[in-house]
Amino acid sequence: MITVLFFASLRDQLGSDKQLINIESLAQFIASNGTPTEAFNSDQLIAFLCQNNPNWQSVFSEQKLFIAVNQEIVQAPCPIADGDEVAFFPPVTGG
Amino acid sequence: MITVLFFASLRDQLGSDKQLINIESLAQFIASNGTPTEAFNSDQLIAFLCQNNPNWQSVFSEQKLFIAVNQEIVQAPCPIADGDEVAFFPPVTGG
Amino acid sequence: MSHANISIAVQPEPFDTGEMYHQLSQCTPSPGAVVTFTGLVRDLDNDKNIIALELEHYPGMTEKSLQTIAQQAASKWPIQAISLVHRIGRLEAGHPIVAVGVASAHRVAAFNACEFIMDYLKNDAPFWKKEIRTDGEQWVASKQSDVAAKHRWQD
Amino acid sequence: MSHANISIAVQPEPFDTGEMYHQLSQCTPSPGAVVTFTGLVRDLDNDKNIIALELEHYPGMTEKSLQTIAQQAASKWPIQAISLVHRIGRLEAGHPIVAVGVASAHRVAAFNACEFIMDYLKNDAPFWKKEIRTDGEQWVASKQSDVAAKHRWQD
Repeated sequence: MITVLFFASLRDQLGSDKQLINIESLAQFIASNGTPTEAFNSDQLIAFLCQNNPNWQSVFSEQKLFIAVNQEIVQAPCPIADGDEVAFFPPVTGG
Repeated sequence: MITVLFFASLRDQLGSDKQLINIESLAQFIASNGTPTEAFNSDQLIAFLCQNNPNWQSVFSEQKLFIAVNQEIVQAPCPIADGDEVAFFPPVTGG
Repeated sequence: MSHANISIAVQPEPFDTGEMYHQLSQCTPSPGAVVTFTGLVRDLDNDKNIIALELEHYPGMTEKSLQTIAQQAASKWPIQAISLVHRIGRLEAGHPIVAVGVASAHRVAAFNACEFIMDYLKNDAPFWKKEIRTDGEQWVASKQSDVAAKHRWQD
Repeated sequence: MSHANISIAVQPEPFDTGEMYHQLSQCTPSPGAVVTFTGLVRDLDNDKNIIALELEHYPGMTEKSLQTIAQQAASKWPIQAISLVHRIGRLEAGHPIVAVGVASAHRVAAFNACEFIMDYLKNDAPFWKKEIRTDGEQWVASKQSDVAAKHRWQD
Protein backbone atom coordinates (compact mmCIF):
# COMPACT_ATOMS: atom_id res chain seq x y z
CA MET A 1 0.00 0.00 0.00
CA ILE A 2 1.17 3.52 -0.82
CA THR A 3 -0.43 6.41 1.06
CA VAL A 4 -0.77 9.52 -1.10
CA LEU A 5 -1.58 12.87 0.56
CA PHE A 6 -2.63 16.20 -0.97
CA PHE A 7 -2.50 19.55 0.82
CA ALA A 8 -3.79 23.11 0.58
CA SER A 9 -4.86 24.42 -2.85
CA LEU A 10 -3.95 21.10 -4.51
CA ARG A 11 -6.34 19.22 -2.19
CA ASP A 12 -9.08 21.74 -3.02
CA GLN A 13 -8.44 21.36 -6.77
CA LEU A 14 -8.42 17.54 -6.65
CA GLY A 15 -11.29 17.31 -4.17
CA SER A 16 -9.29 14.69 -2.26
CA ASP A 17 -6.88 14.77 0.68
CA LYS A 18 -5.78 11.13 0.61
CA GLN A 19 -5.56 8.13 -1.71
CA LEU A 20 -4.56 4.62 -0.68
CA ILE A 21 -2.89 2.91 -3.64
CA ASN A 22 -2.74 -0.85 -3.85
CA ILE A 23 0.75 -1.82 -4.96
CA GLU A 24 -0.48 -4.59 -7.29
CA SER A 25 -2.79 -2.19 -9.12
CA LEU A 26 0.10 0.23 -9.58
CA ALA A 27 2.41 -2.57 -10.79
CA GLN A 28 -0.22 -3.75 -13.30
CA PHE A 29 -0.70 -0.21 -14.60
CA ILE A 30 3.02 0.23 -15.09
CA ALA A 31 3.43 -3.19 -16.72
CA SER A 32 0.60 -2.34 -19.13
CA ASN A 33 2.74 0.64 -20.22
CA GLY A 34 5.69 -1.70 -20.94
CA THR A 35 7.89 -0.72 -17.97
CA PRO A 36 9.47 -3.28 -15.59
CA THR A 37 7.52 -3.49 -12.32
CA GLU A 38 10.31 -3.85 -9.74
CA ALA A 39 10.72 -0.09 -9.28
CA PHE A 40 8.22 2.77 -9.34
CA ASN A 41 8.78 6.45 -9.48
CA SER A 42 6.70 9.50 -8.69
CA ASP A 43 5.94 10.27 -12.36
CA GLN A 44 4.41 6.81 -12.72
CA LEU A 45 2.41 7.31 -9.55
CA ILE A 46 1.00 10.58 -10.92
CA ALA A 47 0.16 8.89 -14.24
CA PHE A 48 -1.68 6.15 -12.32
CA LEU A 49 -3.62 8.67 -10.22
CA CYS A 50 -4.61 10.58 -13.38
CA GLN A 51 -5.73 7.41 -15.15
CA ASN A 52 -8.17 6.78 -12.28
CA ASN A 53 -9.19 10.46 -12.15
CA PRO A 54 -8.89 11.87 -15.68
CA ASN A 55 -9.71 15.45 -14.63
CA TRP A 56 -6.59 15.47 -12.37
CA GLN A 57 -4.25 15.51 -15.38
CA SER A 58 -4.49 19.25 -15.90
CA VAL A 59 -4.20 19.96 -12.16
CA PHE A 60 -0.88 18.08 -11.98
CA SER A 61 0.53 19.42 -15.23
CA GLU A 62 -0.37 23.09 -14.87
CA GLN A 63 1.55 24.04 -11.72
CA LYS A 64 4.79 23.59 -9.84
CA LEU A 65 4.24 20.99 -7.11
CA PHE A 66 6.44 19.76 -4.30
CA ILE A 67 6.76 16.03 -3.57
CA ALA A 68 7.64 14.64 -0.14
CA VAL A 69 8.37 10.94 0.29
CA ASN A 70 8.11 9.74 3.86
CA GLN A 71 7.93 13.39 4.97
CA GLU A 72 11.10 14.56 3.20
CA ILE A 73 11.01 16.85 0.18
CA VAL A 74 12.54 15.13 -2.88
CA GLN A 75 13.15 15.99 -6.53
CA ALA A 76 10.84 14.37 -9.11
CA PRO A 77 10.99 11.80 -10.53
CA CYS A 78 11.97 9.96 -7.36
CA PRO A 79 11.77 6.24 -6.53
CA ILE A 80 8.72 5.08 -4.57
CA ALA A 81 8.36 1.77 -2.72
CA ASP A 82 5.55 -0.18 -1.11
CA GLY A 83 4.72 1.31 2.30
CA ASP A 84 5.81 4.85 1.39
CA GLU A 85 3.87 7.98 2.35
CA VAL A 86 3.92 10.27 -0.69
CA ALA A 87 2.68 13.85 -0.37
CA PHE A 88 2.00 16.36 -3.15
CA PHE A 89 1.57 20.04 -2.34
CA PRO A 90 1.97 23.56 -3.75
CA PRO A 91 4.93 25.80 -2.75
CA VAL A 92 4.80 26.43 1.00
CA THR A 93 3.78 29.81 2.45
CA GLY A 94 4.36 29.57 6.21
CA GLY A 95 6.29 31.90 8.50
CA MET B 1 37.57 78.64 25.69
CA ILE B 2 37.95 75.11 24.35
CA THR B 3 36.71 72.24 26.53
CA VAL B 4 38.84 69.12 26.17
CA LEU B 5 37.52 65.80 27.52
CA PHE B 6 39.30 62.47 28.04
CA PHE B 7 37.53 59.14 28.55
CA ALA B 8 38.17 55.59 29.74
CA SER B 9 41.76 54.25 29.61
CA LEU B 10 43.04 57.52 28.15
CA ARG B 11 41.67 59.44 31.15
CA ASP B 12 43.35 56.97 33.50
CA GLN B 13 46.68 57.30 31.64
CA LEU B 14 46.59 61.11 31.61
CA GLY B 15 45.22 61.41 35.14
CA SER B 16 42.74 64.03 33.86
CA ASP B 17 39.18 63.95 32.58
CA LYS B 18 38.90 67.57 31.48
CA GLN B 19 41.03 70.56 30.48
CA LEU B 20 39.75 74.08 29.83
CA ILE B 21 41.97 75.74 27.23
CA ASN B 22 42.14 79.52 27.00
CA ILE B 23 42.00 80.45 23.34
CA GLU B 24 44.66 83.20 23.67
CA SER B 25 47.13 80.80 25.28
CA LEU B 26 46.62 78.36 22.43
CA ALA B 27 47.00 81.13 19.83
CA GLN B 28 50.25 82.30 21.46
CA PHE B 29 51.62 78.77 21.50
CA ILE B 30 50.84 78.29 17.82
CA ALA B 31 52.29 81.71 16.88
CA SER B 32 55.48 80.84 18.74
CA ASN B 33 55.78 77.85 16.39
CA GLY B 34 55.49 80.14 13.36
CA THR B 35 51.94 79.18 12.26
CA PRO B 36 49.20 81.72 11.53
CA THR B 37 46.75 81.97 14.44
CA GLU B 38 43.41 82.33 12.63
CA ALA B 39 42.78 78.58 12.46
CA PHE B 40 43.66 75.75 14.85
CA ASN B 41 43.56 72.03 14.31
CA SER B 42 43.48 69.01 16.59
CA ASP B 43 47.19 68.21 16.08
CA GLN B 44 48.08 71.69 17.37
CA LEU B 45 45.76 71.23 20.32
CA ILE B 46 47.51 67.95 21.23
CA ALA B 47 50.92 69.63 20.88
CA PHE B 48 49.75 72.40 23.23
CA LEU B 49 48.41 69.91 25.79
CA CYS B 50 51.69 67.99 25.69
CA GLN B 51 53.77 71.14 26.13
CA ASN B 52 51.88 71.81 29.37
CA ASN B 53 52.08 68.15 30.42
CA PRO B 54 55.31 66.72 28.97
CA ASN B 55 54.55 63.15 30.12
CA TRP B 56 51.40 63.13 27.96
CA GLN B 57 53.44 63.03 24.74
CA SER B 58 53.96 59.27 24.83
CA VAL B 59 50.35 58.61 25.82
CA PHE B 60 49.09 60.46 22.73
CA SER B 61 51.67 59.07 20.32
CA GLU B 62 51.59 55.40 21.33
CA GLN B 63 47.98 54.46 20.60
CA LYS B 64 45.11 54.87 18.18
CA LEU B 65 42.74 57.52 19.57
CA PHE B 66 39.35 58.77 18.42
CA ILE B 67 38.58 62.50 18.31
CA ALA B 68 35.07 63.92 18.62
CA VAL B 69 34.44 67.62 18.03
CA ASN B 70 31.15 68.85 19.45
CA GLN B 71 30.16 65.22 20.01
CA GLU B 72 30.77 63.99 16.48
CA ILE B 73 33.62 61.67 15.57
CA VAL B 74 36.01 63.35 13.09
CA GLN B 75 39.23 62.45 11.28
CA ALA B 76 42.45 64.07 12.59
CA PRO B 77 43.76 66.63 11.93
CA CYS B 78 40.46 68.49 12.06
CA PRO B 79 39.78 72.23 12.48
CA ILE B 80 38.96 73.45 15.99
CA ALA B 81 37.35 76.75 16.93
CA ASP B 82 36.77 78.76 20.09
CA GLY B 83 33.83 77.30 22.03
CA ASP B 84 34.31 73.75 20.75
CA GLU B 85 34.04 70.66 22.92
CA VAL B 86 36.86 68.34 21.89
CA ALA B 87 36.98 64.77 23.22
CA PHE B 88 39.78 62.22 22.95
CA PHE B 89 39.14 58.58 23.66
CA PRO B 90 40.30 55.02 22.87
CA PRO B 91 38.34 52.76 20.47
CA VAL B 92 34.86 52.17 21.86
CA THR B 93 33.81 48.83 23.35
CA GLY B 94 30.09 49.11 24.07
CA GLY B 95 27.25 46.82 23.08
CA MET C 1 27.42 16.99 15.99
CA SER C 2 26.14 20.19 17.55
CA HIS C 3 25.18 20.38 21.21
CA ALA C 4 22.65 23.17 20.82
CA ASN C 5 19.49 22.85 22.87
CA ILE C 6 16.69 22.84 20.26
CA SER C 7 13.02 23.35 21.09
CA ILE C 8 10.31 23.10 18.37
CA ALA C 9 6.56 23.67 18.76
CA VAL C 10 3.71 23.66 16.19
CA GLN C 11 0.51 24.66 17.94
CA PRO C 12 -2.89 26.33 17.56
CA GLU C 13 -2.41 28.20 20.87
CA PRO C 14 -0.99 31.75 20.97
CA PHE C 15 2.60 32.17 22.18
CA ASP C 16 4.71 35.04 23.54
CA THR C 17 8.11 35.88 22.04
CA GLY C 18 8.87 37.91 25.20
CA GLU C 19 8.65 34.68 27.19
CA MET C 20 10.81 32.89 24.61
CA TYR C 21 13.44 35.63 25.02
CA HIS C 22 13.39 35.24 28.82
CA GLN C 23 14.04 31.50 28.58
CA LEU C 24 16.87 31.89 26.05
CA SER C 25 18.55 34.66 28.06
CA GLN C 26 18.67 32.31 31.06
CA CYS C 27 20.73 29.65 29.24
CA THR C 28 23.72 28.22 31.09
CA PRO C 29 26.39 29.45 30.59
CA SER C 30 24.97 32.96 30.04
CA PRO C 31 24.88 33.67 26.29
CA GLY C 32 26.47 36.86 24.98
CA ALA C 33 23.73 37.36 22.38
CA VAL C 34 20.05 36.51 21.97
CA VAL C 35 18.27 37.28 18.67
CA THR C 36 14.53 36.79 18.22
CA PHE C 37 12.46 37.05 15.07
CA THR C 38 8.68 37.26 15.21
CA GLY C 39 6.49 37.08 12.13
CA LEU C 40 3.02 38.56 12.69
CA VAL C 41 -0.18 38.84 10.69
CA ARG C 42 0.21 42.26 9.13
CA ASP C 43 -2.58 44.76 9.40
CA LEU C 44 -5.02 43.90 6.68
CA ASP C 45 -6.01 47.54 6.28
CA ASN C 46 -4.92 47.69 2.66
CA ASP C 47 -7.47 45.01 1.87
CA LYS C 48 -10.56 45.46 4.03
CA ASN C 49 -12.01 42.24 2.63
CA ILE C 50 -9.53 40.07 4.55
CA ILE C 51 -10.95 38.92 7.88
CA ALA C 52 -8.25 36.50 9.02
CA LEU C 53 -5.58 34.00 7.93
CA GLU C 54 -5.93 30.24 8.23
CA LEU C 55 -2.69 28.24 8.59
CA GLU C 56 -2.66 24.63 7.37
CA HIS C 57 0.27 22.25 7.81
CA TYR C 58 1.39 18.65 7.22
CA PRO C 59 1.32 17.06 10.69
CA GLY C 60 4.39 14.94 11.35
CA MET C 61 6.44 16.33 8.48
CA THR C 62 6.22 19.88 9.81
CA GLU C 63 7.97 19.11 13.09
CA LYS C 64 10.63 16.97 11.34
CA SER C 65 11.28 19.69 8.80
CA LEU C 66 11.68 22.41 11.46
CA GLN C 67 13.97 20.16 13.51
CA THR C 68 16.16 19.54 10.45
CA ILE C 69 16.39 23.27 9.68
CA ALA C 70 17.31 24.13 13.28
CA GLN C 71 19.96 21.39 13.35
CA GLN C 72 21.46 22.67 10.11
CA ALA C 73 21.74 26.16 11.63
CA ALA C 74 23.32 24.74 14.79
CA SER C 75 25.90 22.87 12.73
CA LYS C 76 26.84 26.00 10.71
CA TRP C 77 27.30 28.41 13.64
CA PRO C 78 28.28 28.10 17.33
CA ILE C 79 24.83 28.14 18.92
CA GLN C 80 23.77 27.44 22.51
CA ALA C 81 20.01 27.19 22.05
CA ILE C 82 17.29 27.55 19.42
CA SER C 83 13.56 27.97 20.10
CA LEU C 84 11.04 27.83 17.28
CA VAL C 85 7.26 28.04 17.54
CA HIS C 86 4.76 28.22 14.67
CA ARG C 87 1.03 28.61 15.00
CA ILE C 88 -1.56 26.74 12.96
CA GLY C 89 -5.27 27.40 12.52
CA ARG C 90 -7.04 30.75 12.39
CA LEU C 91 -5.09 33.99 13.05
CA GLU C 92 -6.30 37.58 13.22
CA ALA C 93 -4.31 40.73 12.28
CA GLY C 94 -1.55 41.63 14.74
CA HIS C 95 -1.18 38.09 16.06
CA PRO C 96 2.19 36.30 15.95
CA ILE C 97 2.47 33.46 13.42
CA VAL C 98 6.05 32.34 14.01
CA ALA C 99 8.91 33.08 16.38
CA VAL C 100 12.54 31.98 16.16
CA GLY C 101 14.97 32.71 18.99
CA VAL C 102 18.71 31.95 19.02
CA ALA C 103 21.15 32.20 21.92
CA SER C 104 24.89 32.24 21.22
CA ALA C 105 28.12 33.55 22.66
CA HIS C 106 28.45 35.82 19.60
CA ARG C 107 26.06 38.22 17.89
CA VAL C 108 26.97 37.42 14.27
CA ALA C 109 26.30 33.70 14.83
CA ALA C 110 22.96 34.45 16.53
CA PHE C 111 21.84 36.79 13.70
CA ASN C 112 22.95 34.42 10.94
CA ALA C 113 21.32 31.35 12.49
CA CYS C 114 18.04 33.19 13.06
CA GLU C 115 17.89 34.49 9.48
CA PHE C 116 18.93 31.12 8.05
CA ILE C 117 16.14 29.34 9.95
CA MET C 118 13.52 31.81 8.71
CA ASP C 119 14.77 31.64 5.10
CA TYR C 120 14.64 27.84 5.11
CA LEU C 121 11.32 27.69 6.97
CA LYS C 122 9.75 29.96 4.33
CA ASN C 123 10.80 27.56 1.56
CA ASP C 124 10.85 24.07 3.08
CA ALA C 125 8.44 23.81 6.03
CA PRO C 126 5.01 22.49 4.95
CA PHE C 127 2.71 25.33 6.00
CA TRP C 128 0.13 27.01 3.78
CA LYS C 129 -1.71 30.28 4.38
CA LYS C 130 -5.26 30.96 3.27
CA GLU C 131 -6.98 34.35 3.42
CA ILE C 132 -10.48 34.26 4.87
CA ARG C 133 -12.28 37.05 3.03
CA THR C 134 -15.69 38.59 3.10
CA ASP C 135 -16.00 37.38 -0.51
CA GLY C 136 -14.64 33.85 0.02
CA GLU C 137 -11.30 32.12 0.65
CA GLN C 138 -8.01 32.54 -1.22
CA TRP C 139 -4.76 30.55 -0.89
CA VAL C 140 -1.72 32.82 -0.53
CA ALA C 141 0.85 32.58 -3.36
CA SER C 142 4.51 31.85 -2.57
CA LYS C 143 7.04 34.65 -3.12
CA GLN C 144 10.09 34.52 -5.37
CA SER C 145 11.94 36.74 -2.87
CA ASP C 146 11.76 33.91 -0.32
CA VAL C 147 13.43 31.52 -2.76
CA ALA C 148 16.20 34.06 -3.35
CA ALA C 149 16.63 34.57 0.42
CA LYS C 150 17.29 30.85 0.89
CA HIS C 151 19.74 30.64 -2.02
CA ARG C 152 22.09 33.24 -0.53
CA TRP C 153 23.16 30.63 2.09
CA GLN C 154 24.10 28.07 -0.55
CA ASP C 155 27.33 29.45 -2.01
CA MET D 1 13.23 61.57 5.45
CA SER D 2 12.15 58.42 7.23
CA HIS D 3 9.02 58.32 9.37
CA ALA D 4 10.22 55.53 11.67
CA ASN D 5 9.34 55.91 15.34
CA ILE D 6 12.74 55.91 17.10
CA SER D 7 13.19 55.45 20.84
CA ILE D 8 16.67 55.68 22.47
CA ALA D 9 17.57 55.17 26.14
CA VAL D 10 20.93 55.18 27.95
CA GLN D 11 20.36 54.22 31.57
CA PRO D 12 21.85 52.59 34.68
CA GLU D 13 18.55 50.76 35.37
CA PRO D 14 17.94 47.20 34.12
CA PHE D 15 15.60 46.76 31.15
CA ASP D 16 13.58 43.89 29.67
CA THR D 17 13.83 42.99 25.98
CA GLY D 18 10.59 41.01 26.36
CA GLU D 19 8.83 44.25 27.20
CA MET D 20 10.54 45.99 24.24
CA TYR D 21 9.22 43.23 21.97
CA HIS D 22 5.68 43.69 23.28
CA GLN D 23 5.73 47.41 22.53
CA LEU D 24 7.15 46.95 19.02
CA SER D 25 4.65 44.19 18.16
CA GLN D 26 1.82 46.58 19.03
CA CYS D 27 2.87 49.20 16.45
CA THR D 28 0.13 50.62 14.24
CA PRO D 29 -0.32 49.36 11.57
CA SER D 30 0.64 45.86 12.78
CA PRO D 31 4.19 45.10 11.60
CA GLY D 32 4.84 41.87 9.72
CA ALA D 33 8.22 41.36 11.42
CA VAL D 34 9.86 42.23 14.72
CA VAL D 35 13.55 41.45 15.30
CA THR D 36 15.24 41.96 18.66
CA PHE D 37 18.91 41.68 19.55
CA THR D 38 20.04 41.51 23.16
CA GLY D 39 23.70 41.65 24.18
CA LEU D 40 24.32 40.23 27.65
CA VAL D 41 27.30 39.96 29.99
CA ARG D 42 28.59 36.50 29.15
CA ASP D 43 29.27 34.04 31.92
CA LEU D 44 32.67 34.90 33.28
CA ASP D 45 33.38 31.27 34.17
CA ASN D 46 36.39 31.05 31.92
CA ASP D 47 38.05 33.78 34.00
CA LYS D 48 37.09 33.37 37.64
CA ASN D 49 38.90 36.62 38.49
CA ILE D 50 36.27 38.76 36.76
CA ILE D 51 33.61 39.98 39.20
CA ALA D 52 31.63 42.37 36.99
CA LEU D 53 31.77 44.81 34.08
CA GLU D 54 31.65 48.58 34.44
CA LEU D 55 30.22 50.54 31.49
CA GLU D 56 31.39 54.15 31.00
CA HIS D 57 29.99 56.49 28.35
CA TYR D 58 30.22 60.07 27.05
CA PRO D 59 26.98 61.70 28.25
CA GLY D 60 25.35 63.81 25.53
CA MET D 61 27.35 62.36 22.67
CA THR D 62 26.14 58.81 23.38
CA GLU D 63 22.47 59.61 22.82
CA LYS D 64 23.24 61.70 19.70
CA SER D 65 25.38 58.94 18.28
CA LEU D 66 22.72 56.26 18.84
CA GLN D 67 20.04 58.52 17.34
CA THR D 68 22.19 59.06 14.22
CA ILE D 69 22.81 55.32 13.81
CA ALA D 70 19.08 54.51 14.18
CA GLN D 71 18.16 57.21 11.65
CA GLN D 72 20.70 55.86 9.16
CA ALA D 73 19.13 52.41 9.46
CA ALA D 74 15.64 53.85 9.03
CA SER D 75 16.72 55.66 5.88
CA LYS D 76 18.28 52.51 4.36
CA TRP D 77 15.34 50.12 4.96
CA PRO D 78 11.55 50.47 5.27
CA ILE D 79 11.21 50.50 9.07
CA GLN D 80 8.19 51.27 11.27
CA ALA D 81 9.90 51.55 14.65
CA ILE D 82 13.29 51.18 16.33
CA SER D 83 13.90 50.81 20.06
CA LEU D 84 17.41 50.94 21.48
CA VAL D 85 18.43 50.77 25.13
CA HIS D 86 21.98 50.58 26.51
CA ARG D 87 22.92 50.22 30.15
CA ILE D 88 25.74 52.10 31.87
CA GLY D 89 27.40 51.46 35.22
CA ARG D 90 28.09 48.14 36.90
CA LEU D 91 26.78 44.89 35.35
CA GLU D 92 27.00 41.30 36.59
CA ALA D 93 27.17 38.13 34.45
CA GLY D 94 23.91 37.23 32.69
CA HIS D 95 22.56 40.79 32.73
CA PRO D 96 21.55 42.55 29.50
CA ILE D 97 23.87 45.35 28.33
CA VAL D 98 22.12 46.44 25.15
CA ALA D 99 18.92 45.70 23.26
CA VAL D 100 17.92 46.76 19.75
CA GLY D 101 14.42 46.05 18.43
CA VAL D 102 13.14 46.76 14.92
CA ALA D 103 9.58 46.53 13.60
CA SER D 104 8.97 46.44 9.84
CA ALA D 105 6.51 45.11 7.31
CA HIS D 106 9.26 42.80 6.00
CA ARG D 107 11.65 40.41 7.72
CA VAL D 108 14.75 41.13 5.63
CA ALA D 109 14.49 44.87 6.39
CA ALA D 110 14.03 44.18 10.12
CA PHE D 111 17.03 41.81 10.26
CA ASN D 112 19.28 44.12 8.24
CA ALA D 113 18.41 47.23 10.25
CA CYS D 114 18.96 45.44 13.56
CA GLU D 115 22.36 44.09 12.51
CA PHE D 116 23.39 47.42 10.99
CA ILE D 117 22.57 49.26 14.22
CA MET D 118 24.59 46.81 16.33
CA ASP D 119 27.57 46.91 13.94
CA TYR D 120 27.64 50.71 13.99
CA LEU D 121 27.02 50.92 17.74
CA LYS D 122 30.01 48.63 18.37
CA ASN D 123 32.29 50.98 16.40
CA ASP D 124 30.88 54.49 16.82
CA ALA D 125 28.92 54.82 20.08
CA PRO D 126 31.09 56.17 22.93
CA PHE D 127 30.85 53.36 25.48
CA TRP D 128 33.81 51.69 27.19
CA LYS D 129 33.83 48.44 29.17
CA LYS D 130 36.07 47.78 32.14
CA GLU D 131 36.49 44.43 33.86
CA ILE D 132 36.30 44.58 37.64
CA ARG D 133 38.65 41.80 38.76
CA THR D 134 39.73 40.30 42.05
CA ASP D 135 43.24 41.48 41.09
CA GLY D 136 42.28 44.98 39.93
CA GLU D 137 40.58 46.66 36.96
CA GLN D 138 41.22 46.18 33.24
CA TRP D 139 39.83 48.13 30.27
CA VAL D 140 38.43 45.83 27.57
CA ALA D 141 40.24 46.01 24.19
CA SER D 142 38.26 46.70 21.00
CA LYS D 143 37.90 43.86 18.49
CA GLN D 144 39.00 43.92 14.85
CA SER D 145 35.99 41.72 13.98
CA ASP D 146 33.69 44.60 14.98
CA VAL D 147 35.45 46.93 12.53
CA ALA D 148 35.02 44.35 9.76
CA ALA D 149 31.33 43.87 10.64
CA LYS D 150 30.70 47.60 10.12
CA HIS D 151 32.62 47.73 6.83
CA ARG D 152 30.39 45.14 5.15
CA TRP D 153 27.59 47.77 4.99
CA GLN D 154 29.80 50.27 3.17
CA ASP D 155 30.04 48.83 -0.35
